[in-house]
Amino acid sequence: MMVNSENRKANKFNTKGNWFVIIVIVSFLLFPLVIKNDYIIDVAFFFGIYTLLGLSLNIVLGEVGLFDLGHMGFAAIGAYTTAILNTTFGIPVLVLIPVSAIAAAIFAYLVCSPIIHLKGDYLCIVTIGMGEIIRLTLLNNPFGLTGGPNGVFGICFPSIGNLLVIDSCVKFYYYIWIIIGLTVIALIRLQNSRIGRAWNYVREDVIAAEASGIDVRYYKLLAFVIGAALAGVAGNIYATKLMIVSPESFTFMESCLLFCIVLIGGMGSIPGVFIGAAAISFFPEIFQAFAQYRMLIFGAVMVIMMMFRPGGAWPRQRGKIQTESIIIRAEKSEI
Amino acid sequence: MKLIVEQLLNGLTIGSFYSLIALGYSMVYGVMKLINFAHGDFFTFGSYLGYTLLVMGTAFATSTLGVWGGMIAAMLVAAIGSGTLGILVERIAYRPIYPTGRLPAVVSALGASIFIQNSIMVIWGARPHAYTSEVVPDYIMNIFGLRINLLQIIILALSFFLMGVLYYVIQKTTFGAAIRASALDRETAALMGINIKLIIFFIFALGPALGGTAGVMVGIYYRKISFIMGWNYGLKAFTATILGGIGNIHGAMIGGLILGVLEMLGSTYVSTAYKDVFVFLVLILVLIFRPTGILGEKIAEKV
Amino acid sequence: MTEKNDIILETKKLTKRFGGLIAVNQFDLEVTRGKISSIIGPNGAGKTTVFNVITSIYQPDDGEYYFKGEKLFGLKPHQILTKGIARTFQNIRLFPNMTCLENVMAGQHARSDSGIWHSIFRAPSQMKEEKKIREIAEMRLEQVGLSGYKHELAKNIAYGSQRMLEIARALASNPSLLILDEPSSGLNDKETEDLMGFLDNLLIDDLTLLLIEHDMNVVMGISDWVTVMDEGKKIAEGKPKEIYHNPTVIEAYLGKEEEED
Amino acid sequence: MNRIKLILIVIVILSVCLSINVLAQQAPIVIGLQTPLTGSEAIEGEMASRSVETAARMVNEKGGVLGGRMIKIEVVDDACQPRAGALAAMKLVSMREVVASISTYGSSVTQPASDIYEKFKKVNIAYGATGTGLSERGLKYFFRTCGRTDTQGIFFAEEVVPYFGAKKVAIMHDNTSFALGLAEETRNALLAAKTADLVYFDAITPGESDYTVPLTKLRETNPDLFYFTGYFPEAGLIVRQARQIGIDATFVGGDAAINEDFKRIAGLEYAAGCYQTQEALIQHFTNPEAMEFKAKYQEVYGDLPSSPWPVYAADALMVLAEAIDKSGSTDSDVLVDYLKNKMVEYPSITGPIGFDEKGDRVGTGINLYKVNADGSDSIVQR
Repeated sequence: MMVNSENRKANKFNTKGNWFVIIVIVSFLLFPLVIKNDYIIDVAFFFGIYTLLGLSLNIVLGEVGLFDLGHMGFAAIGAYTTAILNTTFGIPVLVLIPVSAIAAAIFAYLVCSPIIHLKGDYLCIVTIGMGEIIRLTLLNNPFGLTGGPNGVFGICFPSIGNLLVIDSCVKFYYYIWIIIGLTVIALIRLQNSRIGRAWNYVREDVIAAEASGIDVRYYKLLAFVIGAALAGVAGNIYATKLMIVSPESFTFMESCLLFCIVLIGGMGSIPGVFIGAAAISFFPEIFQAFAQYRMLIFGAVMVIMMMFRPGGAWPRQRGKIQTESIIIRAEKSEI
Repeated sequence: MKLIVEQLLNGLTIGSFYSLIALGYSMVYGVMKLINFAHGDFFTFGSYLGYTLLVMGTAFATSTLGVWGGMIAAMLVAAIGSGTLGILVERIAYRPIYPTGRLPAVVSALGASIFIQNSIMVIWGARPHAYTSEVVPDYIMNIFGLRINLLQIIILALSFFLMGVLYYVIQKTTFGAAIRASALDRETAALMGINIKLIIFFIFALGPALGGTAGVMVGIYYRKISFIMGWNYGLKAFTATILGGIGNIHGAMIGGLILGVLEMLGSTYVSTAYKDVFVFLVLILVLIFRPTGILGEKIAEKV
Repeated sequence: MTEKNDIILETKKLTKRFGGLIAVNQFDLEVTRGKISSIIGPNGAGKTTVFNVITSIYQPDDGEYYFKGEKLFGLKPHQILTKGIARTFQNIRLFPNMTCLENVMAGQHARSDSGIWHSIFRAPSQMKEEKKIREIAEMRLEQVGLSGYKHELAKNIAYGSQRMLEIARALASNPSLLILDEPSSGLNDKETEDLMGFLDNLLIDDLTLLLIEHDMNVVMGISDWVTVMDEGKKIAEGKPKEIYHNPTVIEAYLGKEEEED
Repeated sequence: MNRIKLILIVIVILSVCLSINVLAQQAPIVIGLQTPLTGSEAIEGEMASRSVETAARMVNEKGGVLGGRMIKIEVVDDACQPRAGALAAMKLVSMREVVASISTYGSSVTQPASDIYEKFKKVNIAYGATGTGLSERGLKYFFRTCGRTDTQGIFFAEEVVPYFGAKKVAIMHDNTSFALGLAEETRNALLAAKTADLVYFDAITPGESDYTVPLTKLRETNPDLFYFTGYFPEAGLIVRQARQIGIDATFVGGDAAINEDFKRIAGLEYAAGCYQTQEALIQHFTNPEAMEFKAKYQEVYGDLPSSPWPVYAADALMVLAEAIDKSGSTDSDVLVDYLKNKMVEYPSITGPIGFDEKGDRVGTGINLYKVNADGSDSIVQR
């Protein structure tokens, strides 16, 4: 009896949540059909890029609490991997998505393993340094690979043979939002697994986590590796959309903006990332009307947002919803 | 030999600018545990204030006060202006936020930084400005075959003097002891009757004031100032702070000087283009082996 | 004395220095399986340091220690838990922004092994494992009497409950040795009494307990064996009654405490 | 509660986007200007928008185009960033009333933007993008009123070096797209022409204050001629610091290096006697169009653009207005045909303008300028 009523409550809660999710998904799907303005669709596409990058940083910063202010560096690795392999060997960019992810992940593993023991702000400056090292190296055109300040251009559109070529704004919009949809499902599942919990334990209290049998070093590295892989995917899409990659897309300022996305939304909160990314990508466009005042207003808005919602616009809700739903699904699958 | 001496001197000069800015980062971090990303922009603001007084008000400043008096007046104005701005930013952008944790304050600090930087652009215009030669003349001397700018020596001496004064205040006076106590444990310090509000006021006035002074020095020495330079200097000074060990005063001073010299060595002996790569690599290597910086104390976490 | 194979944990000449200070000096300890052992001593005697060495948070400068006859050396703290040693902390260390249930589920982490891909694709084995983790956690919460709070954030429950939650988390890893660091600190007399009763009951599950206390009256009632530490050294050991009347202990330990007052 | 708020926020954001877009129908002819108004190159954007506004006034005061329709400028900020540039281009092509675009400053920003204009068939004229590769991609709608870096490189190697009789040349750039391009083209031209030895070729980092270390290295190579291809803020510092550490080689700047700000930063005592390879500085034009432009610009803003690029943006507007007026159409294909085939030596602000098949400007002359002791410039070699 007890269990039943609990389940029912959880179900009720879930249906309410589900309705909201369905509305969001439908509005995202219908958006380009209703708004037939390529500029707005492109703004929504770059909102998607920031969402994907925000989700990837959210793993490192939000879930594990590691200060990473060089995250754009990982995206740069992914973008340049795609650009170089596509332009020199003509490998299709869709094939290069996993390649970019793996390249960024391997890079993150190699760079982060010696520094993963650093605490808080010390880790922060090391990630800043890492991001700057990547950017400066790309700028200096090592081995004639990266094209220096000009970057690499002539990257192809994503395509499956001649069946489907993603070349218009609308197609790019669906392309990125479908990838985000899949990513969100995977990330929610990770959040509700022992891995997601282990990340949170590390964020909450490192020593208690270790004493509870959590391999802190492993989980910190895992977060960096997965975060970097996801950023690498975002870099790939970014490169194919702009058809050019150049170092000024991966500056320290961009990494700072990603940091803000996670904090504006709320640490470790997936819906929060959407809100943060929306703020970061829409505000500068809305403020276009103010010409050279636009970044000034943007800065002020950032301060004001933190004044009113210091914990983030949509902090992660803990409690029944996630644990209950798992058990219900587990029971269903057993039946 | 001549080359090395010249480069060391240049490295120390730029390093002393980093140190002065780094002190602001370090003091604020020590007490508030907050990375004040807007700090580099206080530096730019000071530089522009000094420019306004010296260049736009040349008739007044240099004629009534003389060349040297004008420069000192510019530094004072910059220090007071940046200090005031620092207090304002603390009141508006940080104070309402830091009770809820240090991370939201980072976003607020970034927002403040973007705001100040773009305000400077709107007020003074986007084009870079220059401290003109009427107000900051060169005095080039020839010592043992070395060409040395007198201004460089004076700037070095002045920044060492400022650092010395700050060191004395923090390490030897009762007020300094109060600051250090607040840095160790803010709650306990407050219970012991230390006026935390006064301390915060002081560090948010003094840090930017030092930064603003450094801004004028940069203008006097290099002449060119631009509204985005705070970002670059701020990042370097933050690196210096961490390199020395954040939260302690001598760490910031030493860190800045080491960073300045490293930059010069890197660009002389490694590569000009890869200079910053070299600097960050050294920083990372130092942190791998000394996780809390060169002079940082080992943090033994209480279990 | 008990037989050798009944010793679950043994330290030999354990030494730990911090700079010039010798926190633990040539410390020998034997913990008997299935009993409650206690280390007592005044504040600063080095009790917590012994625990931190045993749980690998610190590496010892000298000496060695054995668990179930196996020498433990150079392990990471998280590996200690998999060996079967769980612990609590003197100043409670929970995961404050997570629910009580999630806190207790931490204990089962090392006893499960689903990887990323299993979690992303919700493999049946992973679902089954999640269910098991949750059931064990709920069982342990029930055991400490906190099932009503399972969806509350850990930071929002009462101090006494937080201490019990920490014990539940340690128990959730099904340890064979549970180390409790001053479990009664901050609790009132009633809570302390309840706690001691609870600990006594735990022995039914083939569990060994090792306690730290600085207030010797608390542990006298339930301890089977008491070791007294002062200034990093063992000064006495024996049954509670013997310790209670041991003149060295009274002089070195109680005498000191009166001085402090 | 949170969700309701969120939905409200989304609605507000969307409606703002829409309302910006659905501007009232304009009777004037709208021409887009994509330019950096914020960020590190904000100064160029500020001057470009002023220059284009000035040129628009020139056209409008003569009665506009197509029988009295006024020219209106729609300015969009691209912050000198490829991503923001792509968005800015999208914003302009999505505005139906915008018939053509002046876009933009910086080759790496122009690249993705011009791809977008090409896709949506909008004429786009770059005014500060000299990268050689830009016009080699077979784009139909891409034009530029500025020159290409390779012509300047050849001019340096074949004209400037013999003029000074230099034997050893040092080239320094700042690793930006433009400066590196010019430096590399110059190196290639120098190697081909074999007029002098290249003793130094290296980059500095822009935005810093202290360049004594690379300059000390340069001093050790003892060049006669020192060519800096970067921008004026660094050029000013470099000349001053070079002279202070005892480099007395003749300093020649690329066409972004020397302007009024350069003279203020370096100080006139060091700036005097420096040279510059320059396409066209507005100060030196005396043709009626340029005189009118200068007068109108000074009337409103008090000074003159301190770099050559903004004037090319004004040129672009003049060219577009002429093409619209003469062809009688705002259709992109008609405009392309007019610009490429029918426009010959149209007298614009920086002299006669025409375009070749690739969209490059025909007939840009490069000059060698000298900074005189009183701060004025004079042409010493054409």
